[in-house]
Amino acid sequence: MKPPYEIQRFELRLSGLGGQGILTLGKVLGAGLALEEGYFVAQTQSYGPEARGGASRSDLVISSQPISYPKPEQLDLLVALSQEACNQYYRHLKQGGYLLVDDSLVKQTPTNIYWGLPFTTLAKEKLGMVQAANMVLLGALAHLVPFVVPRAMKKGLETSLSPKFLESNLKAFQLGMTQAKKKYPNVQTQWTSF
Amino acid sequence: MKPPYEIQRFELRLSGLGGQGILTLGKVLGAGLALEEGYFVAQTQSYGPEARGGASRSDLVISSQPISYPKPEQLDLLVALSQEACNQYYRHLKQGGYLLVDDSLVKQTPTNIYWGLPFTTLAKEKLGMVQAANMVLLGALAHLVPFVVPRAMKKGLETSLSPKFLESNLKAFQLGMTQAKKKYPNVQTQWTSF
Amino acid sequence: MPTKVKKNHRKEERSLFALGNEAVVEGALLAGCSFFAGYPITPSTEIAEIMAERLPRLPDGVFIQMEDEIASLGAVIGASLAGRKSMTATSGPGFSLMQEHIGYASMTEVPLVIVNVMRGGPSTGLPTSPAQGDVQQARWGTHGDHPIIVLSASNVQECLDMTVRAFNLSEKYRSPVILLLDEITAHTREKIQIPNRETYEIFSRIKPSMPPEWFVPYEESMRGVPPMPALGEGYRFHVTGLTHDVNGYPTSRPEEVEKLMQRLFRKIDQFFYDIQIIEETACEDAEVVVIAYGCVARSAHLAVLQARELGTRAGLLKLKTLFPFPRPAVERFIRQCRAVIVPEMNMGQMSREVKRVNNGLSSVRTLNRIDGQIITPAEILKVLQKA
Amino acid sequence: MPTKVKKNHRKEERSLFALGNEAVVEGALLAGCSFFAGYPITPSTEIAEIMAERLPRLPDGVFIQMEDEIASLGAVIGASLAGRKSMTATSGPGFSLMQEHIGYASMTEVPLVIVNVMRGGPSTGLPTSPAQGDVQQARWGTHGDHPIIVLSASNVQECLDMTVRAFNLSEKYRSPVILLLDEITAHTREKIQIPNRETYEIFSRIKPSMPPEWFVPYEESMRGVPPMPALGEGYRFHVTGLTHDVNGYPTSRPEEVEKLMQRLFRKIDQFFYDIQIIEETACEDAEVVVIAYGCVARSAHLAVLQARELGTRAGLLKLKTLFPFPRPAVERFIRQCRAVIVPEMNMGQMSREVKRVNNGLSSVRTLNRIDGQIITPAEILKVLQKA
Amino acid sequence: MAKDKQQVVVSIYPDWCKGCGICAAFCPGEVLELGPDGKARVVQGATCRNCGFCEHHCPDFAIVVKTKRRIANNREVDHAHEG
Amino acid sequence: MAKDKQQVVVSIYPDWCKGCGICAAFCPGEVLELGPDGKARVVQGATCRNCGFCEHHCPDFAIVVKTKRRIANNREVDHAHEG
Amino acid sequence: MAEVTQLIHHYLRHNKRFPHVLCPGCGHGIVLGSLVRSVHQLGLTKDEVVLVAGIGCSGRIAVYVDFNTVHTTHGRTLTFATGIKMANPRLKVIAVMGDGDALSIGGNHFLHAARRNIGVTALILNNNIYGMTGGQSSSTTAENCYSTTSPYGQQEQSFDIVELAKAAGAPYVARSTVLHVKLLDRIITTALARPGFNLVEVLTPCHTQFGRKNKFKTTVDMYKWYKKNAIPLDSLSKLPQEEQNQRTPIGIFVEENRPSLEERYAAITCRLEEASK
Amino acid sequence: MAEVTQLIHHYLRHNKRFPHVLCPGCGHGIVLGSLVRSVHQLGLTKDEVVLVAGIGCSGRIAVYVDFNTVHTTHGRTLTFATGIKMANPRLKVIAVMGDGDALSIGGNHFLHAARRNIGVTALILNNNIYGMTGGQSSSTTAENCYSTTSPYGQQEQSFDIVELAKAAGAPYVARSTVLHVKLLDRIITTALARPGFNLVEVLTPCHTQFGRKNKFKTTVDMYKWYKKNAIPLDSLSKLPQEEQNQRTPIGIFVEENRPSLEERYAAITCRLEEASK
Ligand SMILES: Cc1ncc(C[n+]2csc(CCOP(=O)(O)OP(=O)(O)O)c2C)c(N)n1
Ligand SMILES: Cc1ncc(C[n+]2csc(CCOP(=O)(O)OP(=O)(O)O)c2C)c(N)n1
Ligand code: SF4
Ligand code: SF4
Ligand code: SF4
Ligand code: SF4
Ligand code: SF4
Ligand code: SF4
Ligand SMILES: [Mg+2]
Ligand SMILES: [Mg+2]
Repeated sequence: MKPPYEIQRFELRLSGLGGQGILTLGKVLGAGLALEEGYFVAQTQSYGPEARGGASRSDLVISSQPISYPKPEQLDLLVALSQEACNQYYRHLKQGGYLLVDDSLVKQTPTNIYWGLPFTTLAKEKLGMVQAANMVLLGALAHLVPFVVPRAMKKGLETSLSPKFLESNLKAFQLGMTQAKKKYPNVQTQWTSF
Repeated sequence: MKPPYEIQRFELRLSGLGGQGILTLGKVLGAGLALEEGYFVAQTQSYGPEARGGASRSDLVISSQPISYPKPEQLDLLVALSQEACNQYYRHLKQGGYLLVDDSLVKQTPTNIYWGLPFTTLAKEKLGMVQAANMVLLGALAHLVPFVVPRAMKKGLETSLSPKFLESNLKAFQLGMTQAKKKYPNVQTQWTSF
Repeated sequence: MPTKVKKNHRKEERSLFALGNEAVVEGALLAGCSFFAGYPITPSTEIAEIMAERLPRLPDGVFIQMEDEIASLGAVIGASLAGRKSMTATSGPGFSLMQEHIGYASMTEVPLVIVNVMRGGPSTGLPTSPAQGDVQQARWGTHGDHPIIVLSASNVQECLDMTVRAFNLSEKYRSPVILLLDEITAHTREKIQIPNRETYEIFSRIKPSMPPEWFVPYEESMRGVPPMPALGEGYRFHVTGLTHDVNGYPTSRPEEVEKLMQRLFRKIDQFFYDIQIIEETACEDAEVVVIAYGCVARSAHLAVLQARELGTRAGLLKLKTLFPFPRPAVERFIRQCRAVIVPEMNMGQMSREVKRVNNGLSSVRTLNRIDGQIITPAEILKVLQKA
Repeated sequence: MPTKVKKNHRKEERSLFALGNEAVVEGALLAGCSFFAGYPITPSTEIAEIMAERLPRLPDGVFIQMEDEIASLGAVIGASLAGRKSMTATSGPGFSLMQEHIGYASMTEVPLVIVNVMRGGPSTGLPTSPAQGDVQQARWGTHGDHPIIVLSASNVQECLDMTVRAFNLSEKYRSPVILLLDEITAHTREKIQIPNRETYEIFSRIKPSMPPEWFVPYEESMRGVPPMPALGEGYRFHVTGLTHDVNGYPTSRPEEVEKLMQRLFRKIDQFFYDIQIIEETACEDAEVVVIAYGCVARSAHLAVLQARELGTRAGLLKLKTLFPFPRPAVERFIRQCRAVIVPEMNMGQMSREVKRVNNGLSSVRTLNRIDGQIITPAEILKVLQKA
Repeated sequence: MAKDKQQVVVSIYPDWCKGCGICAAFCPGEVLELGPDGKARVVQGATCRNCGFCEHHCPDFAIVVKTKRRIANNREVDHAHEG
Repeated sequence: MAKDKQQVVVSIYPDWCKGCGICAAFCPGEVLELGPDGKARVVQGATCRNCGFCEHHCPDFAIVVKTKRRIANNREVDHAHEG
Repeated sequence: MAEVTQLIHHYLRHNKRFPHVLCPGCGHGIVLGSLVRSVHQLGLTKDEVVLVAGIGCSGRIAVYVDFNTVHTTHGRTLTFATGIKMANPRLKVIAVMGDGDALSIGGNHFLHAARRNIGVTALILNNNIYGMTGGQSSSTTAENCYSTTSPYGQQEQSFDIVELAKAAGAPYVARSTVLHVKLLDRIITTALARPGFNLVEVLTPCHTQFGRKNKFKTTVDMYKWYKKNAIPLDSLSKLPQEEQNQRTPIGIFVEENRPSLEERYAAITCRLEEASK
Repeated sequence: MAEVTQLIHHYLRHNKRFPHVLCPGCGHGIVLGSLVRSVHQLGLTKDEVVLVAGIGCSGRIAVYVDFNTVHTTHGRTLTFATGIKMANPRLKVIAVMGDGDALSIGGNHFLHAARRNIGVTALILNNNIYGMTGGQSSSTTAENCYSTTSPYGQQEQSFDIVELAKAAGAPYVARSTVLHVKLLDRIITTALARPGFNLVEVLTPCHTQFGRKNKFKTTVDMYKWYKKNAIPLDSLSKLPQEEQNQRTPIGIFVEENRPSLEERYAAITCRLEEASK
C-alpha cells in the first residue's frame, strides 16, 4: 500500500489537558495513518503525574520513509486545546509551521496566523457530550491536513471502536470536518510541503 | 619485644573432630605466640557444616617476619586428634615434618616416626573432664615445640580465660607438659630449623 | 475494564499500531510464553497490564501479580522449572530487587526472560524519563561470577523481534536473558508486523531423551547445555543455587566446582556468534562509526545519514546484543576507523567495553547525557563532524 | 553467652589476636560507628555477633538485627540520617538484596559503610569458601548511573585500617562506602594494633553552620559535598531518591537533574587522590608488576619476593581502593612494565579495568580461579616467570 | 462547637481548589456548590453552620471558614496566608 | 497396634546413628541405650513393645523394628535395605 | 472549630508549589490535614517530627509538609523509620504508607515493626489500589473488583490490615475513613501520643484509579459509600450477622501497653552500664 | 506399625551419602520422616510431588528425598512454589522452610501465599533460631532467650505463627512438635490432601544453636520440654488462665474450605473461553 502523499518528515503535536482525550486521539490518528495509509508513524506521549488532570501531550512523527529519530524536533503542526499548552509549545513550532487551537479555550494566541475552531463548545452544544471534542478535532484535521484522509480515519475508528461507541464518534468526526470545511474552505492548498 | 627464636615460616595444623576444642586451642596458641612472644601468626580454620560435630581443623603459620601467604602450604607439624584427620592431612606434611597424635584415638599412624600421647584419656582419667584434652595437648606442645614457651602460654590463658575456668585449664596444661617431658625428654634438641 | 479480544491463536500475519511494551507482549506470546509474574512499575507497567488481559484468554496462559519483584522472579523461575516459557518485566528499582534471583537462575540454568525498561535514575530517580543507566548492572548486578545474556531493542518492531530472540536464546542455552529497553522505545507507538507463528523460528528447551534412571541432570556434553525436564515429568532431579555436581547435589570439591563454573561460561562463550546480534548501516567504507543501542541508535541513525550528506564517511553499528559484548564486530571497526563514537544516556557504560577492547587502535569518543533527555541526532552529528 | 568485657572507651593503644571480622568491628568503633543493623550470613556473621555484644555496652551504641538485608540497609540509612555513623555487614546474597538501597544512599548522599565479605558463588554458591566475585557488582549492582567508593583489605590489620578509612571517606564525601573482604581475610586471625582513638585521624560529616532558614540542603559548592544536619536538629530538609533540586524537592527539569548528577560524580572525581589508596612493593625497577587486592595480594606478595630471588624484576601493586579505579597508579606501571599480571579469584573483574586503561601499552595477563580455592604464590610465580 | 451562623465567613482559594465537590456534596448548610469554572464557590454564606466539615475535608486546604470577629482582629496575620 | 513383644526385633544401623539418645530416653520398654561408642544399641530386645516410638522419632532413620514373621518371609527384600 | 485551614497552611512548606499533585478529591490530602492537626494538638514541634514516607501517591505528601521528611523506597518506609527511631528515640517518627507500599511489597517490614514494637506511628493510606502506577490491584483490593491487572475481577482474597496488625502484636490498632475525620483526628492524636508501634489504617478513596473502574461515577460517590458502609466498632455487634460482614468497622481495635523496643533497649544499656561499674 | 523405617528409606535418594548433615538429635529429620509417611499414606507418586525448600538447615532435607526437589534462596520458597503450582496445578507442591526463612526474611511471601490461597502445603520447621548460620535469634526466638545476636537476652516479642497464618487468611492452620509425631503425621497428611494453602508449623529442637545457649543440657532435654509444655488445643481451655499462657497449644487451629487460587484461575480461563466461543 503506497501512501498518497510523499512526506519527508512531518511533526505534529496534540496538546491540552488530561481528560480531553488527547492520548486517545494520538493513538487513533497514528493508527489510521500507519495501518490504513501505510505511512511510517512514531507516536509518543507524556506520562507521569501530569496525566492525572494536568497537562497532556501526544506527538506524532509521520513520514514516507522509516523514521529514525522518533521524537519531534521542530513541529510542523501544533494543536493546542488549552491556553497553557499553546503558550508552552508554540516555541517548538518551526518557522512556517501551523497552529490549530480550540478557540473556545485558547483565548490568546501567540500569533495571528492560526486556525481556530471551538471543538469543545461544538462537542458540548451540538453533540451534548464534551468528551467527543477529540473526535471533532480529528474531523477538522481530516479536512485541514491533506494526508489525513477521511476514509482512512473512519476505517480506523471502525476497527478500533466497539459498535456501541462508533456511531457517536463518527458523528463527531463528521461535525468537525464540516465545520472546518465551512470556516477554511481552501486550506488544503496552503500546504506547500510536508 | 623480640621473640626468642628466629622462625622462617612454620606451618602447624591442629586437626580432629568438632567438640575436641581444636578451634579454641588454635586461638589460644596463636594468641600466645602473637601477643606474648611477638611472633607473626596467621591462624585460619575450617568453617561450614563440618563444624557441627564433623571434622575440625585449625591452621597456624608462624614466623619472625610478616606473613604474606596466610595458609599453610606444607606442614611442619601436624597434630591429629582423630584417625580421619591423620589419614587426610598426613600427605600435607612436608618431608621431615613432625606428626603428633592422640594415641588413644589414632590407632594407625601412616609412619613410625611420630609423637604419641593419649591426651583424651589423660584428660578423662587424670582430670575427670574430657573437654580438657585440648589443654593437655597445649601443655605437650609447650614441651615438644621449642618456641611454644610455657610461660607465654600460661600468661595467654590467664588473660583470655575467666578465673572460674583458669585453674582447671592450667592444671591440664601442666599435666600435658609433664607427660610429654616424661615420654620425650630430649625432644627439643631434635629440631634443626623452623 | 476489558471488552472482547479476538481469539489469540492467530495463524496469519497481521499488523498493529502498538507501543513498544505492547510489542514485547506480542513477541512473548509468539515465542510461546505462557507465564508472566510481575509487579507494576513505570515505565514497564503496560507489559504486565496487557499480559493480565491476554494470558487468561489463552488455554494455558497464567498471569499473576506478585507481592514484589523478588517474588515475581521467584515465581517465574518456579514456572520455568515446571516447564513453562516464563517472563517478567520491570524497571530500575524492581530490577535491583531481582538481582539475587538472577544469580539463582544463572546458576541453576533456568530459561526465562526479564524485560527491564530503563528509566532515569539511580534510586527512584526519574520514573517517567528515559535513560540507559542499567547496562552494566544487567551484566554485573548479581553477586559472584556468572554468565548472562543481555539484549536491547531500539524500535517497536525490534521490541517484538528481540523478545522472541530473548526467549529463543534463553531456551537454547538454559540461561536467563535480560532485554533492556528504555522508556522511549517502550512508550513509542509504531506499526509492527506480527509474523505468522508457524513460519517464525521458535526454539524450545531440549528435553531429556533417555529413561529417567539414566538421566544425569547436569552432565558434561559438547554443547554444555544439559537437557531440561519439567518438574513432574518423571525425571526427579534436584535444583540448587549451591555449587553442585553433575547429579545436581551440593558440592564444594574444587574440581567439581571448577567444572560446573567452566561449563556455565563455556555454554555461552562457544555459541557467541549465535548470540551476537548487530546491525550495520553505511559501514563498509566508514571512517567514523557510531556504536549505539536502544533509542539512541535511532538518533545515531539520522545523524549518520546527515553526516554522509555533509561529506563525512560515517557509519552506524547498532548493538542488539549487549552482553556477551559483541567484541569481534566492535574490533573490526576499531581497526577500520580513525574514531568510534559511543553516545549513551548514561555516564559511559558501553564505552567502557569499547575502550577495553580498543587497545589503543582507534580513538574512542563518548557522548553522554544523564538528565532524562534523549541524545538528539544533532548532538551526535556534532561529534561525528569533529571526529 | 557473654562474660564481662572491659570498658570500651579505651584511650590507650592495645593489641589483639583477632579475626578479620573482629578487626572490622574494632575499626568501626574506633571510627565512631555507633549503629549497626544487619542480618546474619556466612562468612560475615561474626561482625554482627561481635557488634551485638559490643554496641549495647557503649553509652549510645545501637545494635539491631533486622528481618532481612533490605531492612538492614534501610535502618542504617535511617540511622545515618538521624546523625549516627552507621554500618551493616553481609555477604553475596545479602549484598544483592541491598542493591536498591545502595542506589538510594548514593542518590541521597547518606554516609554509611557496607562490609561485603565475599564468598564463592553466584547464588548460594559456596557459603564457606572465599572468592572475589562481587567486585564489579560493588561498582554496578544498583540501577542507574551512580558514584560509589569501594575499598578492600588483605590482612587483619588492614581490616581495621580500611574500616576506619571507609567511615572517614563516607563522612567526608557523603557517600556509601563498600568494603569488600573475602572469606580468607575475614576469617584469618592475626595480631592487630588498635590505635589510640585520640591520635587517629577520624573524620565526621560537616554540619551546616548557618541559621536554618538560610540552609539550602543540596547547594552547589566548590567541594560539591553539602553539609549534612541530622534529622531533628532544626534544619528541616527533605530527603528523596527522586532527582531533586538544590532544596531537595523532586524535579525532572533536565537542567536541574543534570546539575545534581554532575555534582554527585564530581564530588568523588575531584577528590580522587584522597580516595585512591594503593601500596607498592618492589616496584621502582620492576619490569613485571602484579596488580592484586584482598587475600590474593598476600599470595602475590610472596610470589614477588620469590621471583626477585629467582632474578625476575617483579613488583606488587596492591589496590586498597577498587573504585574509583586507581587509574593513574595502574597507568604508571602499564607504561613502565612489559607486562602486568592480574590474579583474581573470579573470571577477571579487575583485569577488565586494567585492560580498559591499558590502551595497548603493556601486556595484561590474567590468572583466575573460581573453584573456591585461594590462588597460591606458586601459581602466581609461574605466570610471573613466563611474563 | 460554635454554631452561630451569623459569625462566619466562608472563603475559597480558587487557585488551590480542584473542584472535587466534596465540600458542596456534604455541606449541611448548602452553602457551597461547584461553579461553572469547576471550582467550589459560596452560594449562600448565610446558612453556614460553622460545622467545619468543609475545612476538615477539603483535600486541598482550599476552604477557610472564619468567624467574623476573628477576621476583624487578625486581618494582618491572615493576610499573609491569603496573598 | 500389635503389641506382641515376642514378635519383634529391633536393629540399629550404627553408621547412620548419631547417638542423639532420643530413642533410648523415651523407649517405654527400656530396650535401648547409648553404647560406649556413643551409638544406640539394644540392651533388652525382649521388652520391646513394638510401640514404634523409636522408629518414628529417630531423626536419622537408623532404627528398624521388625516383626519376626516379616523377617522370615521377606528376608531377601529386606536384605537390600540392610546392605 | 476555628482556624482549621490556616493551621494546616502553617505546617505546609512555603517554598513548594500548591495545589499539590494529588488528584481532585484524593483522600490523601485529608489525611495530611488530620496529621497536621494531631501534631499541633499535641504541641509537638516541627523539628522533633520526622515523617517517613513510601513511594506511591500517599508518599507524595512528605514533600509538602514542613517536618523533617524522608521519602524512602517503595515498601521500605518502616525500615528507615526503625533506624531513625533507634538512632534517636527522642524523635517522633511517623510513617506514611500506601496499601501497596505497606502490605504488598512492604508486608514483612510491617509485621516486624509491629512485633518489635518500635516507636513509630504508622499510617496506612488504604485506597485499595496502586494509585501512582495507574490502578493495578493491591493486596487490599476486594475480591471481584476490577483493576488494570485484574481485568476479569480480582481472584485473590484481600488482607484485613487490622487483623494482621493484631496478629503481629501491635499494641495499638485503629481504623478510620477520611470521611470520619473526627475519629481520624482522634486516633492519630492518640497514636502519636503513645510509645511503641501504633497502627492507623485510613480508608481513602482513589477515584482516578479505583473508583472509575468500579462503578463509582464521581469521587463524591466514594465518600458516600464510606458514609453508608463504615460503622463504629461498638455499633457493629448490634447488627444482624450477615449485615456485619457487609460493613467495615472503624474505631480502635487494640489499645494495650507494652514497653517499646527503644525503651527496652535503653534499659539493657543501663543495666550493662550499671554492671560494668 | 511395621516397616516405618524401611518405608522412609524407600523414599531417600540412594545416590546420596547418609547419614545426613544434620546434627545429632536435630528434629528436622523427624519431620522428613513424617512427610514421607504422609506422602505414602496418600498414595502420591514420587513424580507428582515437588518439594521446594529454603536456605537453612531445614532446607537441607530437600537434597535427601527422592521427589522433585528445588532448593531455593533464603526466604523465597513460597514464591517459587507459587510459580510451580500455577504453572502446573496437578503437582503436589510442598514448601519446607525454617522459621528464619519463612518469617524473618520470608514473612511477606508467607502472608501473600496464605492470602492468595495458593495450593501449597507449607511446613515451617520452627526451631526458634537460625540454625545454619550459627545461632542468631529469629523472629520466633522467645523474649529473654539468648542467642549470638541477643547476648543480653532477646528484647523483641516473638511471632505466633499460627496467629499470623490465621490473620492472613490461611484456610488450614495446624501445629505440632516433632515429639508428637502421630499428630504430626495426621496434620501433614490432612494438609497434603487439601487444596489451597495449608500451613503446618512444626516445633523442632536445635540443641546445637539454641538449646546449649538456653540451659538445655542435651537434645533429649528439649524433647522432654516439648512433652511438658505442648498441650492439645482442646485441652488448653481446661487449664487455669495463667497456666494457659505458659503452654503451647498443638493441633488444628483452622480448617475451612475456600477455593484455591489455581481453581479460581481455572474457572476464569474457562469462563473466558466460553465467552469467546
Ligand atoms: C521496587 C519498586 N517497585 C515498584 C515501584 C513502582 N511503584 C511506585 S508506587 C507503587 C504502588 C503505589 O501504590 P500504593 O502503595 O497503594 O500507594 P498509592 O499510590 O495508592 O497511594 C508502585 C508499585 C517502585 N517504585 N519500586
Ligand atoms: C539473602 C540471604 N541472607 C542470609 C542468608 C544466610 N542464611 C542462611 S540460612 C539462614 C537462617 C537459617 O535459619 P532458619 O531459616 O530458621 O533455618 P534453620 O537453619 O534454623 O533450620 C540465614 C540467615 C542467606 N543464605 N541468604
Ligand atoms: S473540597 Fe476543596 S478542592 Fe474540593 S471542591 Fe471543595 S474547595 Fe474545592
Ligand atoms: S462550615 Fe459546614 S456549613 Fe459551613 S460551609 Fe463548611 S460544611 Fe457548610
Ligand atoms: S534416635 Fe536414632 S540417631 Fe538417635 S540414638 Fe537412637 S538410633 Fe541413634
Ligand atoms: S518399638 Fe517402642 S518399645 Fe520397642 S524399642 Fe522402639 S521405642 Fe522401645
Ligand atoms: S491516583 Fe488515586 S491515590 Fe493517586 S493522587 Fe489520584 S486519587 Fe489519589
Ligand atoms: S544447627 Fe540446629 S537446626 Fe541445624 S542441623 Fe544442627 S540441630 Fe538442626
Ligand atoms: Mg494505594
Ligand atoms: Mg530456624
